[in-house]
Amino acid sequence: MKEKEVILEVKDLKVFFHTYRGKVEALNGVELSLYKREVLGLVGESGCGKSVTALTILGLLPENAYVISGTIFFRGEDLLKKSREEMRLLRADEIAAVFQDPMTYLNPVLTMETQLKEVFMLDTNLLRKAVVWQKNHGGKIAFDDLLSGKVKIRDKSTNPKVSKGEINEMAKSLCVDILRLVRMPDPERILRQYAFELSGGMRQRAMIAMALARTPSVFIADEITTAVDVTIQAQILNLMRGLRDKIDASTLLITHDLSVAAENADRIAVMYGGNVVEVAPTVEIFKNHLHPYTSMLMKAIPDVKNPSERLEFIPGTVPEMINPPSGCRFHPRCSIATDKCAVEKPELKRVLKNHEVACYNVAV
Amino acid sequence: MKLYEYIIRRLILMIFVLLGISLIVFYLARGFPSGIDPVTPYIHSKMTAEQIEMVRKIHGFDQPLYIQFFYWIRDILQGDWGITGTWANSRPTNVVFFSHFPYTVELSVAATILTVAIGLPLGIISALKNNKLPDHVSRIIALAGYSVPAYWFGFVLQLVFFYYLSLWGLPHLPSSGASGMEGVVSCITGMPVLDGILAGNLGYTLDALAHLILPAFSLSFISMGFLTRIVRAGMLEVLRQDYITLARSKGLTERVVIYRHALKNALIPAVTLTGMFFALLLGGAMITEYVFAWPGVGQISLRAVFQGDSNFLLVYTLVTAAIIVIANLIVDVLYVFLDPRIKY
Amino acid sequence: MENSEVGTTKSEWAARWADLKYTLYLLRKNPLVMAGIFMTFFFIALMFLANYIVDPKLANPAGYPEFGGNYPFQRSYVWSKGNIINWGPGIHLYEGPEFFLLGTDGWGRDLLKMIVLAIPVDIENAIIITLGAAAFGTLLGALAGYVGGVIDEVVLRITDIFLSIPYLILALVFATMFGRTIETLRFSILLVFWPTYVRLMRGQILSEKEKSYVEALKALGAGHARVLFGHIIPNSIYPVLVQATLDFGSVVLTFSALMFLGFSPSPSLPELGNLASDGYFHIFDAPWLMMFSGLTMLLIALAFNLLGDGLRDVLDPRIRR
Amino acid sequence: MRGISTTAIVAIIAVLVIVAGVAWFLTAPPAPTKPKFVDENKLVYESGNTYQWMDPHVSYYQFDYWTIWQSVETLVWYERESPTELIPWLAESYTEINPTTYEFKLRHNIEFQDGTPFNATAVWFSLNRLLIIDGTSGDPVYPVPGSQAAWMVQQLLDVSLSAALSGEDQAYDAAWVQAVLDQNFVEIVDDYTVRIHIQTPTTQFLPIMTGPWASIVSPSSTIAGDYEHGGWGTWDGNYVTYFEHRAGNGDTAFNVPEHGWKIGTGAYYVESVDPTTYKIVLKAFDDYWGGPDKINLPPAGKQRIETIEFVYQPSFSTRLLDLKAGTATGIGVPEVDIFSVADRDKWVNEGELVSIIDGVTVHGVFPTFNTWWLSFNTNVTNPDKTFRSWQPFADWRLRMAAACSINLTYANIFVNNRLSVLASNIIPPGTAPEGSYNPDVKPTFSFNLTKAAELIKDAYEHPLTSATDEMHYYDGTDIPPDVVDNSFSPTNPKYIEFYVQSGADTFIKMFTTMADNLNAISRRAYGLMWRVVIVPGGQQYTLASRHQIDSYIGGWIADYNHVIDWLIPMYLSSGTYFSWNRWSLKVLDDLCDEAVEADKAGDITRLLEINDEMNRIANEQLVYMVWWHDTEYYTRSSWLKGWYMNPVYGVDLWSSMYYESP
Repeated sequence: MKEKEVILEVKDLKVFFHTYRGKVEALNGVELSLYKREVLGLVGESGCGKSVTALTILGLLPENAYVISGTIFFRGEDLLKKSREEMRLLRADEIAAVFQDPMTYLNPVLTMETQLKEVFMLDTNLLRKAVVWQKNHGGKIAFDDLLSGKVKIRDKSTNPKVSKGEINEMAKSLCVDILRLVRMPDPERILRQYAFELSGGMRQRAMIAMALARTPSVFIADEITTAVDVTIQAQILNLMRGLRDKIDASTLLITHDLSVAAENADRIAVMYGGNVVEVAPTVEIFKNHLHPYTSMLMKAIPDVKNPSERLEFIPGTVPEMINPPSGCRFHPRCSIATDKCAVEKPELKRVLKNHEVACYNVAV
Repeated sequence: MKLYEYIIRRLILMIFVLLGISLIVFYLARGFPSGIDPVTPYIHSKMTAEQIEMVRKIHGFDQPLYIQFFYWIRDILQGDWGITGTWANSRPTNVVFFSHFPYTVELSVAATILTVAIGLPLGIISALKNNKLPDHVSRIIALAGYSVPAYWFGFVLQLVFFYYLSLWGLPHLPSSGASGMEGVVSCITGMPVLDGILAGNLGYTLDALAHLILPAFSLSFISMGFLTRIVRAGMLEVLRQDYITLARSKGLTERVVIYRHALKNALIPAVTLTGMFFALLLGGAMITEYVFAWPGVGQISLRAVFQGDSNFLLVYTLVTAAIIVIANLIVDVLYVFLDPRIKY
Repeated sequence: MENSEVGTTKSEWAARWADLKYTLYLLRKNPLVMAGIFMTFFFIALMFLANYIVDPKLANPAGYPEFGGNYPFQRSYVWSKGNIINWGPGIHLYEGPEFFLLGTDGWGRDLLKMIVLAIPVDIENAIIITLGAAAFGTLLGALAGYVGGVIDEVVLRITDIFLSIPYLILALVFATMFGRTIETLRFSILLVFWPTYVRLMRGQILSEKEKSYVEALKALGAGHARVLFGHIIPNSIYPVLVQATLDFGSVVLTFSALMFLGFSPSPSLPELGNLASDGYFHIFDAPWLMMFSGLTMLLIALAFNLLGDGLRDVLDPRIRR
Repeated sequence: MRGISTTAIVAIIAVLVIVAGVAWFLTAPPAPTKPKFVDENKLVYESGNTYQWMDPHVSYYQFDYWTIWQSVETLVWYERESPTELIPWLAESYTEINPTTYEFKLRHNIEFQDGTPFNATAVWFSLNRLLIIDGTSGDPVYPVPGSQAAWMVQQLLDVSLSAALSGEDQAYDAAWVQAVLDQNFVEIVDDYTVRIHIQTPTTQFLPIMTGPWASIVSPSSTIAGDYEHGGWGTWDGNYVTYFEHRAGNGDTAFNVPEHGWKIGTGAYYVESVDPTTYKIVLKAFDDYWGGPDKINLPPAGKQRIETIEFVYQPSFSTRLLDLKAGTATGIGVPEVDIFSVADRDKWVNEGELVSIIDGVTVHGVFPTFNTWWLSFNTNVTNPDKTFRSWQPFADWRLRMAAACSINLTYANIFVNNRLSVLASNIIPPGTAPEGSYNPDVKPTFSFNLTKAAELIKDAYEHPLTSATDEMHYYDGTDIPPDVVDNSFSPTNPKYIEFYVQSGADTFIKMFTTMADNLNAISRRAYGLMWRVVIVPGGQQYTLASRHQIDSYIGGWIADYNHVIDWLIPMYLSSGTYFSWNRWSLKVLDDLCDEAVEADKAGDITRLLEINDEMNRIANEQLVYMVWWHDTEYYTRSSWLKGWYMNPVYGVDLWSSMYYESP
């Protein structure tokens, strides 16, 4: 398995929140690297900092959050050094995100059309050229054509003069396409509807469509399956998989559900208490998991072969982030912890080929 | 429940509310020695005692109070709104009322426009710059807005923009009144500015506008405070919402995020408030109209109070209350169009 | 609630106390509300001290022994020469034994002293009116909300009626009918302000009624009165407080507005609206009179509005989260 | 319809029933129609004015007349039916022995309110007291010599003894008192006969003797009051010492009879005066003689009003409330507010003032002998009394420009609501003698902005730099040519100020219009700026009397209804207003003398000719811009019967009035 090129690399990322009740150390030193065209599953209990990591990458942290240290390299540029405008542009056509609860994440008073079309409107240049292309070649541009690059208009040439009406037309038709692409029935009707008129799955698809519309190169899926019931989950995951083949994007799949990660991810990074504790290819991590926390997680998965066996649960609770345990944040709950663990924080170090662990007491 | 059912229900309730109001005011205005004899305005020099008695009989002024009330309701329903002594003798109340109403309408419209034009941006700014200097500044302006005594503010405006400017021979605004050129153009709508425009008389229009500025501003400065506060609260609430995060994550510009995604949600309560203010202003801003000698219903109603002219007061309260109630209703109905989630 | 002893258990009150402390902590972090608190304290203090700072006898224009109270008209609307403010031409500049920082009013009384004397009058009345309105409205609202049914409807309609009567007209008509006395004014303003509290309290009660602890109390057989006054009202009193603080400003303004419109019991009574109405007839030749009395009103109202605004923010559950 | 909850309807009906029930129980008994003041047989007059001097020999203000007239009387007074015709009053009869001597036979058994008998001594005392109190009652902040009533009588005597007429301040010492007494103005023939000696014979002698200044007061009470108030110890019984005190202490405050004052013979005596609330209470004097044939009492069988209260109530709306509530019998209504009492449409269209308030009558409108004019002052001085080189209104062009800048007809209709009569000159209609008012004498100005512009332009191009003949230094010496400098330009801007008293909304509106029109012409182009300055009432006169202002709006009520009374103060270089404005037109002075001569000789036709001539000259010279003659109206309860007013003083007199259901 040859080395792939890294597209997104997070190094020693520390993010703190200032709240009325005190300082919350949400991330302390997250190490993460996302390869091109891979799916990286980011797994961990809720509150361990998965979403914060995502927001930090997107540059959408709330006002009361502060990045203490670290770097996020995207194509060799540090995102944390970029201005707000640059970040916006980046979000506009490189990094897209889908969030967990589609009800609250869709604007209640705007129609789907408004919310979807505005995404295309970000790049009127593209639309213009698409319109021109249609005029010249006749026929009709579908969104797939843009994806598959069948239509060569992704260049920075000067934008031709096209009437507003035509641009709107173009955007509208693209919206319809993209809704088809995410397998929405009767797109025209959907476009006229409001969020609260759609079912959970549809909302989720709509949101995916919005993310997709930018044809991003990094795709952050934050708990996209939690809010919807199991059947819809399946559909959505299939959809994602299908899309993965279509668009040439690497995905950061954030979930608290190991099985979801197992099905979809090439590699899995396990997070605990604001740290990445173990990173390895999916198969590897299931076969031979080294970090005690990971192994506990594994035990917590129901086994179809002998269901009689009662599930293990992890003793203790997720650490309070306001004054977290010193050293390795897992040591209060760890079975094999030593005095050292309580003192200093273990670094994430490579123990096997493409298998990294942050623990002192792993026997390789 | 269907929308029209809802409206009908509200209208029926309105009738009872109006009944209650007129009962209270009726009792207050007619039930006391210091109230003037309601028959007075009907009397003119040529009348004989018998004729006066006749009037009393017709309108039931000779009956006990609670019976008078029903006489009065009957008259109202028959479209006989009584005669008022306020401002002009022996005039049908509705004539007097509606001859002064246009002035109030003009003032209210101007004031509301100003309110929105100033209050909305202030609210948005202070929400976006939450707890930073601009926020504190605009909040203090807003607070000052609804802490300021209306007549005092009016007076300060007069002092500065009329007296001191004219003292220095600079172009200045008129201190009071609705127009300095009465009877120059024919009265069509009764609103000086509009009449001026309709008559195509630029001088008159400008003069009317000049008269309008100070009272309108002093009114709007007061209502502006409330609007700013509610817009700010709304914006803060909305900006915390997840869909704003999504909008941002879509890479939309801040302008789009705020004006398309945030504002539309934040505006809903603001619309209620503005509607209510407009209604209240239509009821006549007594003190401001008094200070600026603006010939609106507010000022006459004040005169009516001082003259104890019950006939006018009754009609005035009834009409203005009706305006307020209907405005409420309209605002509630507006919700349906503003917020797709709401259904009646 | 494991112990069967029903009622305000210690823990409940402890919780309230903790909540209160947290509130105070939040207050300290908010500059505007701090400003409000300081101003409010200033005025309240002044309210108690005024009559010791300034001799109330001075409100009586003859209280200037050195002038023997003669020719009071000659010292009317005086502006001291050498005062930093220059009101422009036409102002009667006074060179005499005493210096009037804010000039004098029509009786030749030192305006500054009159304002100091006026502050208690206004604040006292405002307090009486606000408390009256709040208490009455709260009780009625609580009753309506808790009992519900026909009583609720009746109360609601009545508040409807009162809320739709144009602002001031009710107070004015009432004051006209019952003559120009302080009591009349108080009552007529109270008439305007009570309905808001009914609405507010009713809403609170309705939401509070549904909470589980009420069910629990009922289950444990607590009497209605006890549930209502011991638990529900204390738990839902905050918004009423905020509303009262916010109303206070407008009550002051309304009260002085009625005075200004000529409902004052006596033209020489030192009261802000009264001073202003004296100045209203001289706004161009003696601007200071209306200017400073109005400014004081503005400051009082501003103080309480700042306080109320801050309180509202601080008590806002979204922030307290 | 399912939409409406039945409980709601039930509830609402319940509400209505309840409220109706409440109304039923609370229904007040039918309003008692009788106002409070009728039961108390009291007359309460509320106004925004305050008394200024309560002393009849001092006061010179219309509002004071109102109070004084209720309590003091004069030797002659007006016939009630035809209120400009004179009848003997306290005097039984009078005879003109020769043009400078009149003999008055006094009525017997008339008593002062303090019980002392009315006799020749009282007359001697009173009239001399008036002369002694010569202009010494001036405002201590701004001493105004001669502003007071004394000059009215002094003009008939040796004017050198009058600060007002001679222009020089008097040394008010014992010698001066003696000099005044030596004029022997009042000669006591016997207890009930006096001879009055004047030095300038005139037909206006009797009218002058009707003024409040000429009222007869009880020596004992007056002296007692003054001694107590002035803290002069005890009186030695010698009138001269009293007069010396009075004169020497003239600059001290005057007696405010807080605990009442029974000095007159009139129908009411002053029970109390409250200097803190300005409230004046008058009580009926039971032994009042009632005037000749009791004409000053209510008709037989009617009960006279027991108490009169003058209440100071600055807020008009409060006054209106009280009037309506039946606690005030009459109220003062400012012109701007008259139409919240009366019907404007009826007035403007049909010319009758009709009250729109139940049980209230508006009497009027009545013409009064009152003229409003805009004065143009010359010889303006700086506050330090040095001559000011900027003398705008010494220049006829600027006077005319100002006069042409407003349309008086329009202003009187739309701003003043037709409440006045436009004037062609200062003489009001109805002034005695017959024909004094001559409408043919027309003003020389009319609304014309282009003319104003031309005049100002001319004044800008050829500024007046040399003193004109009517200009001289404060001390009267002539001004050399190079002192006056009326040049102005944008680089060297100048102001012209109109002084107007606060609350006079009509005038303020008119002045603002004038200033706007004039500024539009001259502010940018020529650097000449016009502005309106609003001052507390009366202050414009004070400033004018100190020659510190360019112009002010002046209003004057005739002291007594006679043309000479207008010509002297308005046109004589030493006359009140003329001297304030520092005008001295030789020709007018001469004509004044002629007029006085003609008047002495009783040659009325000549007098009228001169009068017209003077008005014509004044109009040409534009010494004033005369605006209009005022009118009066009175807002009183309809219960007040037997109502009448005296046009000369513009006051209504209540001693003969009574209450009766309207």
